[in-house]
Amino acid sequence: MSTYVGVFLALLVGTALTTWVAYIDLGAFNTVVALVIAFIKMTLVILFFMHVKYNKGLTRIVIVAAFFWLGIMMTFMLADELSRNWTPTVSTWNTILPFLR
Amino acid sequence: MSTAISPPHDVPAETRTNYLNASYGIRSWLLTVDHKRIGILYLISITFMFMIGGFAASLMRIHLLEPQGALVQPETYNRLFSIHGIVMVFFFLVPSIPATLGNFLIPIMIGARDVAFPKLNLLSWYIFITGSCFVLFAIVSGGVDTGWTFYAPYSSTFSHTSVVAAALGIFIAGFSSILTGLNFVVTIHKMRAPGMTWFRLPLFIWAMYATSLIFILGTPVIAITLFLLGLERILHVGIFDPAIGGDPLLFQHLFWFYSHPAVYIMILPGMGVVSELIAAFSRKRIFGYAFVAFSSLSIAVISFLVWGHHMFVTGQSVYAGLIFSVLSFLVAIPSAVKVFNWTATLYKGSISYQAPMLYALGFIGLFTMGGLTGLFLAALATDVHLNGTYFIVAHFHYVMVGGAVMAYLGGIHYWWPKITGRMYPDLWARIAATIVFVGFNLTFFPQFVLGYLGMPRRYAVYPAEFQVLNVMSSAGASILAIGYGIPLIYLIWSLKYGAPAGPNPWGAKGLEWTIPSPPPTENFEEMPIVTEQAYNYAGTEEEGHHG
Amino acid sequence: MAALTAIPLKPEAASSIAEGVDQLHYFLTAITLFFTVVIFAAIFFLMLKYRRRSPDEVPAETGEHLLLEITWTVIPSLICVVIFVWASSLYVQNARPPAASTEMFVIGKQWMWHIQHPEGPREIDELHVPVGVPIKLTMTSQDVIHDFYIPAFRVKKDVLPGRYSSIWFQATQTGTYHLYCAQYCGAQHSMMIGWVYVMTPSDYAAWLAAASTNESMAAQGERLFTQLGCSTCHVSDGSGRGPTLAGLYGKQEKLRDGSSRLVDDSLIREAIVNPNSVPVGNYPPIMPTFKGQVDEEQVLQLIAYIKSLASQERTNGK
Amino acid sequence: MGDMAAHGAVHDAHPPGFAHQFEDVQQQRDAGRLGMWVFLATEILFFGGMFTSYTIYRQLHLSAFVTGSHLLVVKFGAINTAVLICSSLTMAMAIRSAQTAKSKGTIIFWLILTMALGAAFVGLKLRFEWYRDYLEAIVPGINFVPHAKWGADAGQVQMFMCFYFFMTGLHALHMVVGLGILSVLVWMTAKGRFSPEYNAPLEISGLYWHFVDIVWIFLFPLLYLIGGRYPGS
Repeated sequence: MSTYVGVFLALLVGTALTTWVAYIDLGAFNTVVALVIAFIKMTLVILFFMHVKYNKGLTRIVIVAAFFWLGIMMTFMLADELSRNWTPTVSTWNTILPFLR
Repeated sequence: MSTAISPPHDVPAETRTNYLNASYGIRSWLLTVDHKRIGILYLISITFMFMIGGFAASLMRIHLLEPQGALVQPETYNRLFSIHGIVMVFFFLVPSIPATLGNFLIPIMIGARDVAFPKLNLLSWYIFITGSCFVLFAIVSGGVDTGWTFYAPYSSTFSHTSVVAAALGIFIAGFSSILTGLNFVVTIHKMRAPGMTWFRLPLFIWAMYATSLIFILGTPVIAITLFLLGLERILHVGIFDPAIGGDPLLFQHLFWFYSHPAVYIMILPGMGVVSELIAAFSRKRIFGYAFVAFSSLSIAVISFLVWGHHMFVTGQSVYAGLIFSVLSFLVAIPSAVKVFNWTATLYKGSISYQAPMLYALGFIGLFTMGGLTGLFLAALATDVHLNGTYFIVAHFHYVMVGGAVMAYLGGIHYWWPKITGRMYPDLWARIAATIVFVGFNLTFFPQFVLGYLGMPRRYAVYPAEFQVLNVMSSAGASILAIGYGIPLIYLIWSLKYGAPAGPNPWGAKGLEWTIPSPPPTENFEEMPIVTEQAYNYAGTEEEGHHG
Repeated sequence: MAALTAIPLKPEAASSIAEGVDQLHYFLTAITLFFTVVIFAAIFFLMLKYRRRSPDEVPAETGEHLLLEITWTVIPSLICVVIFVWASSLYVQNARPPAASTEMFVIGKQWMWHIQHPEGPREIDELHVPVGVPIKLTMTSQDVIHDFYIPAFRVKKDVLPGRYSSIWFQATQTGTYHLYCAQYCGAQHSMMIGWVYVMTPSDYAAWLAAASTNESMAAQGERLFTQLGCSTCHVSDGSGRGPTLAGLYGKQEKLRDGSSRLVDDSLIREAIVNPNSVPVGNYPPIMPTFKGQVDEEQVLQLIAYIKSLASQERTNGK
Repeated sequence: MGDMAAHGAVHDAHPPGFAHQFEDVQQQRDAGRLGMWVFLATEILFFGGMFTSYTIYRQLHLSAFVTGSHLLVVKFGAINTAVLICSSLTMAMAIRSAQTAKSKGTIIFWLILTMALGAAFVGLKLRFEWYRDYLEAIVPGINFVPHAKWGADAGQVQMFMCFYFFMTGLHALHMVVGLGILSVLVWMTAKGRFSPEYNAPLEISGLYWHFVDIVWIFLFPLLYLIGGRYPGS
């Protein structure tokens, strides 16, 4: 009971905090801070409201797998999008794999 | 021990209560929650879809007899190959083995009375039927001409055909896959009989588990992708349109994030079936059981890391291309391990050449070729030349048809006595298997050459120098069609006239062969307790396995 | 038999990279044949040798063999490494055109290839190139995704709407070769084909002279530049509201966020259709988009014009 | 019922809600819980496809996405976040009440409260956000008039709004489904289906509800707060 209320209050504080921070100029870190807070809030909900703190391994494997796959999707797609305009010069290629001439 | 089992209680198979005669009437089928009946429902549905896809393929091959096109207008030809692809991929190959044999066999093989969520299982079938109806509607309401790949912006902005209905059909059918995969994962985790440890599971179960993982983790992505595509088409605004800064390559990324693993949805169950067949017809435990089991899982995982090899010539980053290329080679390794282990299983076995085994051996050969020609496409320099040509078409038909469909037919033949309680004429089955093998190679081998020569795929008309090879391919297709027609006839014939099969006509191991054919509704009269490894043909008699 | 000899088995090889790609192709074919033959032979041999001789026969277990498993995991892995390195090095070597390439421009539209030479001549579904000269094609599409494919040169690249992609090749033999669209693009996809004519340099020069009935791309671009009013801001002495374009092409240019980007065709195209995405220097973001006012062909002409200014001296105010 | 008779003798004391294919209640409960978690894994990938596309385009068109983001009202997003967090608490309380043998009335109270908060979320979204967006003509495909000051960014601002409506729309759809599930739970509770031994439907529906909450926890900063809200951002 008290755990639930504690988590609940933490979530509300997180919401207030994330909104407040948005009005402060942190440059690129605004997004980072917002996402870190969101991540913490998610972890709280999963651990306590969704009882994962008290569940066995299998549940955790499912959760980790889902986020791992989401990570695969994001990483590889971003990898393409961000490096798409790089054209390899022969010299960079030489430094990566020198034996390729 | 296995060969000598007589039906329990000496009741003739005709009169014993089983899942087929437990109740009658159309309602008892449409409202069934029995995994075996649901498997049959899927079998009928996907056979129907296979005929539609096959009909489209036949028309295409007739059309391509002449360079200028023998049969239809290019617009119609485009609809034919789109329908062929959409129906065959999403409505035949993806559900083929999982939804029919998987549904029928998973609970029995692991010693359970049913899947974990029987009602959800029935719901999956209804969702599948709903999705099929949308696609059938798309076919009759003007067809769809985007190819099964739905590349934006052609599909989102330029095509004038029923793209939304087709995409919606696939979107809906995707949820059928998701729920089926969910059901299988939970069933395999939670419903195994006492003593059925992970390493006593038949390899078919391992393969179905790996397949289910792809269902669960891949299908939602194609669902959201087609959802976005549909919205973009309906609202004329969206996120793939380059006119407002959208990236059509993002659509391809999202599409292949599912659709490359989907290739393994099609082939992994086939690998599982072949493992069962090889073991049963050489009466040996599969050589390197653990390696074959884990190769299924590693294929499932790595399959998610290689999708970019479909995009080497699209303008994807060169660096991303290099990463996707090396990972694509990685997925070849577990496939190779499987092939070697299957072949090694034959060594010092007791091999019989009944029809299912012919299909299994055909699978190994054709899958080997399909897999090895994949190396040409994982390799960047050769892919540039071969991408988008008939080489691709030949390659994936070797894997999908030579692999998945051969395994599906082999599995259907192997478990047909269990499913129906009847034997089919084995001679006809062997003839059909041989015809399929010959017809298949004649159809698709020339396409490798066509591709290397540079003939692009999805061409309604083509330069005259390619005609000879195209005629060969079409000739092979007609043989292949005969090969697929024969089993349909004798299997239906066997329902009425086939000899009663008995519980274990092949002398095979596995829980499914310990129960009567057809199985009773509850599968097992007493909960089985498993005390031995899978395929324990040579092992000592450990009783308690069946009652 | 006559029919059989008529079956072609090998595509023409007419570019500088074709031979290298073919060698890899043959290597892969050899690997495929080798393993296919080994597997088929093993299956047939084992099928015959260990056929079931009596219905009750139960063979002995052969057991596991870790060394064997490791062997047939490692050997295919090594083969794959060899293929990967070989294929990737070819690919990367072919990815960047030689500096001295002759440029030509391709616009794909449903369902034709529109090709423009910098000297002015335009072609539809035909491409005339000189033999022995590296040619770089800068390509874009007006509608859907197309794919520019010349099998005899072993080159292929998707032609995308909204951006430039490029390929290059150096023809090694004069002749006439197929040109295909290899990415499905709608009803007449299979008719979006054409011919590549590889000519001797002197023939090419003659063809070019005969075909040059209109002005060069750069001249057309200059006319557009004035017509669209670009020259009111982009004045050549650097005093205008926008950066001067003289001597700009091919340089690294500082963007407002401090990063710098190479001024190439793609960047200029972006600056024309979506100026806010490339805020150059300290200029105010007042440039309107010219999307819809210029088509892809005109964008290419503008680029050709700006490129022609590259050799001029830089006199930039800011 | 005929099929249940076959093994009914072995397991004769089944609690209500027990399905025949299971061996015991614990197996059924584990299966249900695993099933829901697996379903949520698919949901993560389902929303994930959209989040990935969003991340990529945000990278490509940052300035336009910030402009678009500033069209949204932080106040309503923040209030709705709080509303959803409250509903997560009440959902957790409903489950806890069932597990600790509280009265039917208590369980129903918490469930109804959860529904009320969920409905409030959807209501706020409809009335104060989407309807307002419609009046302001920033709904792509239906009523969208680009502001002159967006200039060349107009297309990408529209793209941001597409993401906004697709993502919040899909989320709201999940909320509505959740409200339907909650109604069924209220009905089942009223029928006395749940007990400290058997409350799996409550528990796994709770997982779903919390998941929908988590999606919003990410949607709020990503859509409303990207690039900050400070002057000059």
